Amino acid sequence: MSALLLIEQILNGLQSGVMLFLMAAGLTLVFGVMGLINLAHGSLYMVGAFAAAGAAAATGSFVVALVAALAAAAAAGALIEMLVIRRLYERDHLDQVLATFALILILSEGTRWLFGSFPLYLDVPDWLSGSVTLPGGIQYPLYRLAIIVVGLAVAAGLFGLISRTRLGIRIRAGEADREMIAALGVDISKLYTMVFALGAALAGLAGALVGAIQSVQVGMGEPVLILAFVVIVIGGIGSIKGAFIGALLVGLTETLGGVLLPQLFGLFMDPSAATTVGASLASMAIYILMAVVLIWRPSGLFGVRA
Amino acid sequence: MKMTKLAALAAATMLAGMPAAWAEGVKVGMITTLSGGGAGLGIDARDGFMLAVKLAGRDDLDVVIEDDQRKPEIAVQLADKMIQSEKVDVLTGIIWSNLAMAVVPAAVAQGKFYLSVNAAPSALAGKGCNPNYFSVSYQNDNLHEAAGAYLAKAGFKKPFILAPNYPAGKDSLTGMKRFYTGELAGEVYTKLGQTDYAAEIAQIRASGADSVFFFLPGGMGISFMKQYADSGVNLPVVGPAFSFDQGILGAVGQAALGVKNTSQWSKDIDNAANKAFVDGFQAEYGRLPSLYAAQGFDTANLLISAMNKADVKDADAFRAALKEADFPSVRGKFSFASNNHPIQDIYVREVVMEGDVITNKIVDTAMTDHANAYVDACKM
Amino acid sequence: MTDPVLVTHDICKSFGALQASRDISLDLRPGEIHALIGPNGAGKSTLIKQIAGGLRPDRGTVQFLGRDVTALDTAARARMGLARTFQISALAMEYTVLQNAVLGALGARGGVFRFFGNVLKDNDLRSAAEAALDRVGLSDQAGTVTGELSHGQRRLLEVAVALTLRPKAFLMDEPMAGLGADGSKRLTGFLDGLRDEAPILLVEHDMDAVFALADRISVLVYGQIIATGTAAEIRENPEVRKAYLGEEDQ
Amino acid sequence: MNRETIINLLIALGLIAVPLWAIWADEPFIITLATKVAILALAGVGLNIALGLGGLVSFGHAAFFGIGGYAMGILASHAQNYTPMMEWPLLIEGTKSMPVIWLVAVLASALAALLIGVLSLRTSGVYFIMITLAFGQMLYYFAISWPAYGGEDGLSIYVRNGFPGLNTLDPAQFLALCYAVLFVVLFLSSRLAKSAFGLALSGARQNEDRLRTVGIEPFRLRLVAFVISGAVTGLAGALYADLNRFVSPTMFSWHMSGEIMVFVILGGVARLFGPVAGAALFIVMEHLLGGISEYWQVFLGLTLLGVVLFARGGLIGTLAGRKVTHD
Repeated sequence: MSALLLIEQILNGLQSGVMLFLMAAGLTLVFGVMGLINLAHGSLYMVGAFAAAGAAAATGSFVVALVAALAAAAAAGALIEMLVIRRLYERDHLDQVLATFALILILSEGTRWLFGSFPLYLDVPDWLSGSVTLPGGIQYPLYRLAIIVVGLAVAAGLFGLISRTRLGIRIRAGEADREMIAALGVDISKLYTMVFALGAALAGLAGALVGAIQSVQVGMGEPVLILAFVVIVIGGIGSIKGAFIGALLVGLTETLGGVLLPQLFGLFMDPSAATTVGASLASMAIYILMAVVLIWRPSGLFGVRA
Repeated sequence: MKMTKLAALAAATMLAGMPAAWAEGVKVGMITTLSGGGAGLGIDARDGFMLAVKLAGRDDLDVVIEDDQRKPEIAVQLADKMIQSEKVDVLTGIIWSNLAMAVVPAAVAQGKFYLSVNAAPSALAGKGCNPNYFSVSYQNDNLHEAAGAYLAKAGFKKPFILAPNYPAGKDSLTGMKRFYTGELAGEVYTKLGQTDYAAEIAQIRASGADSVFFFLPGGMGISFMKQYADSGVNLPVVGPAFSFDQGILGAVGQAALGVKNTSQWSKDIDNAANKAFVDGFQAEYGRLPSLYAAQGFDTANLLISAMNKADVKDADAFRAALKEADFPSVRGKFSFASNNHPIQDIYVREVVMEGDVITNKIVDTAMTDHANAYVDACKM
Repeated sequence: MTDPVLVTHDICKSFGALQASRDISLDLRPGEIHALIGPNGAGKSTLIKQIAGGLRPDRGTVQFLGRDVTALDTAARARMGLARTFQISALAMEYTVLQNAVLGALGARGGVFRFFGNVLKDNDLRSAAEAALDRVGLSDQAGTVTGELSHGQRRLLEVAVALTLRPKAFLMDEPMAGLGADGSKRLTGFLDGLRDEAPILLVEHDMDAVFALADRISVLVYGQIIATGTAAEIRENPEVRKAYLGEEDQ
Repeated sequence: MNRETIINLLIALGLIAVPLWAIWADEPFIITLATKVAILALAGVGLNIALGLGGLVSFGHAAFFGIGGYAMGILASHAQNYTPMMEWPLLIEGTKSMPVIWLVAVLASALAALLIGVLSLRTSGVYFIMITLAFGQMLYYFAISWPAYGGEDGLSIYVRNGFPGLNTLDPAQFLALCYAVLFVVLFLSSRLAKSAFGLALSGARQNEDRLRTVGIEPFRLRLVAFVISGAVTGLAGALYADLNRFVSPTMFSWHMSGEIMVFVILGGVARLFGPVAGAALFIVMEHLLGGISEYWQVFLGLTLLGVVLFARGGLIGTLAGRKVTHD
């Protein structure tokens, strides 16, 4: 494989990693601050994509679609938090898993009820379509570059938010000690709703951005959800930095594994068997990565020992 | 065939003690996917089927419809329910091959008829064929074979081919290569359910291919086409109809324009039955029909044609009536090969814009009177 | 004099910049109650954890019954006969008092991997458990769910479970905490008789109990033992007075 | 007799009465549904040993369910095609005998549980939930892309496997067999809960420090519990495959893990009959709601949500009140 192709594939891995980070950030924040496992996070990703597709169909503007995705996912998140999630903070993980599993069923089929059974249309806007030539002669889709830029910007913004702002201070305090933050006179239930809505908005944004180059359909959030879980477990639950590193690791492993493994096996097997074995192994690669990380560090790369 | 004998034994034992079934008319059990991600296909097949029943005005045709959730285990249990409790004569409706593999062998072994509206895996066409099993759609390999034939005919020298890493994906590439025997620029199996094809597209770009053939059903194909169109790789794309069918084109959008795809049906096939179907479907459901709807429609009409000739209780006569395929197919010519799979023409369609609707138009015929590769393997 | 049962030798432990244990050496001799006192945050709990096996010291060794147990985990030390009670009750709260005691007896006897017989009908275990409950006066509560016990009763149950282990030494982390005057007095009386069975390393804030019980007292301040001696010696020790008076100033 | 015992008896009576009625009323599908309830309940009973007694929230029990299913599928497919599984170094043939299949299913899933357990039990809490999920997904993708036994298409077995002295093709006899297995396992599991092992395992869930302090290392206990739990769920998988005469990778999917967990929680965690009540309720709902609306899963979701939020302790917890652990 040529060096250029390898660089292009690394860019692809980076791009999918950055999107995974948007998903994982919300998941890990919600866990870190509220101690909640949210299986329905993938449904918020789906809500974002559907809202974007709806808004784009109505207005024709991609920017409006992104705003709609953020708003709809944040609103859905806030609503879900107030109606359901806040009753779960004091419960054990088991109840959280079951309740949010139920939410998946409701949100998925509810969305299908509203939008019908066929995939929706959402496309890259004209001003971001086509590809650009990068230094070294790599042709790369402009939209994917834009995704990488947006993702990194959001990541930077999130780090800034957590480390610099009052909300961030409260979030960190909430992670450390719930009673302390209540004692500081912060309205904790409002804080929780905000954190949950923030996580939902990030998921919704990811859904809309990815929806433009993938398929906007019911159930689109579930594979991403599982990947996002793998990410935060690898990174260490509750750690934004861990989620970032984990997302890039998973994105790169998945992309490069799919390309390199079949070629690797091709060195000593006949091509069709190599393709099969390589592809099979590639589809398990991230889970193997996760198992290895957890065996090495049971609390993930940046997790605090429970 | 030992299998069949054993199966017949099972059927006999299971049937023992069951009371006489429905006294008159035909009871049909339709097991199809009505919820979850793949629901669109099942809904289309159901709507097409029910449209035919409605247009024929048959009140001696009773259809029980159940949702298999695209889970093979659920499909098996529903089949048990249809057979044991509903006492249906005919089963139909399954979209996915893996579900068909779970349901069909046991159902036909119990003496039921199975008419496939879509799934037609090779295992049921060759060694595992059965006189009571009819595929009204195609044999799974057909559209891929046609795509291969078209690539060869159109003079492409170096296609890059890809499909998901699961049995239907492997059948697809095998089928394609059966009729395209030239050089390949690359052959890639992707992960089932994969949504990002950047890596594969980069490989295509680097491979020096002159065309792309892909089989990526459902959301996978939508993702691939959108990303491909945006990648700046401008090689011609050929594929089976699945990723360019009416239900999906809306989601792919303009990215699909110009793509050649192979299909045994198109809404512009010029015959009376097809016109009645397309108009009737739009009037009834307010949307354009899809391939799946057409297959559902033909399936119901095949069934009705057999009902006009024989009583379903007389299995031999009914089977013979089905095999005659004496119904006006929306595809025009239609007959069954000896393994109960269609002999039909397969067209090349191009995705075009008609007004503000993206749809397909026939531009060529890839294969004429094509049957399938498993006819000889089927001994019945 | 016979050899000490339990010895720590120059134990050091730090958490980041905080040095929680500095070269701590102490011993527990047969038949004695050795009290460990010190202001809050002096590192008593950290030391107890290292002795019990929950924490590994950075440096230094722990010897129990003449054997270096520094590398052994809590369970292994417990099986050797090191019985511990917790500052905050660590009991199976859904279980009855009897079940908690039987669990202790089971740990002492071994044979956890028995999957069939009803463990509460195992006569050996049950009589060991009942005997221990009887000694602390919890017999009439045997059927009560532990979560419903009063604070004081839980402390007693902790001691009872420790008894079922037929220990060679006790590690007791503030057994008097929250007991009230009456309860403290009774427990004091009970522990007084226990020292002949096995020596006790007692961490306690209740000074009346400490001075009433302890044969020797060690004072821990900022992770360091500043004095060890009899009650009278400790009372007179100027450094100890300074440490405690200093605390009272705050 | 306390209330939970009475409820358990009522559930057991119901389990037996419903199929008897179905035979009388000639509703053979009800018998199939009852069989499904019994088998899924068995899978839940398996999970309940890890989850209820041990507090090990495994989100990957579909792995064992699937392994059990494939044990059946692989053995029976070799037997039905008359091809040996292995010729060298020793000849291993397929089989259509349920007892042999069960034994293989139990051993294979126990071995898998041992391997997964050794790695997973190093973690706890959410990490444990997620790593078990990951192992399940790993097997799922493996099953899909492994071509030898059908890949995503799965494997059809044309005739149900046999059990000495029974005609398993008769739905009623197969149901009776599944009931027998379920009740035997329920009995063993009730003994397990009261045994020395159960006392220690549940003690480890309630307070890990307590267990260490009495000299018992929780890791080995949990590992053994996880293995037993996986083996029981694997047995259920083999039966489920026989019910459907079919296996496919969906048995490995995380939805399956979720559903098994739902049975347990719906019925009542750590209750002997919890998984039975949960599986019965779930399947009845699926059956009834499926007939009402295309969007029935919305209502299923709402019901589940209602149970978690307002009926804590599941069905049996709500009916029987607080758990009584002593005798």
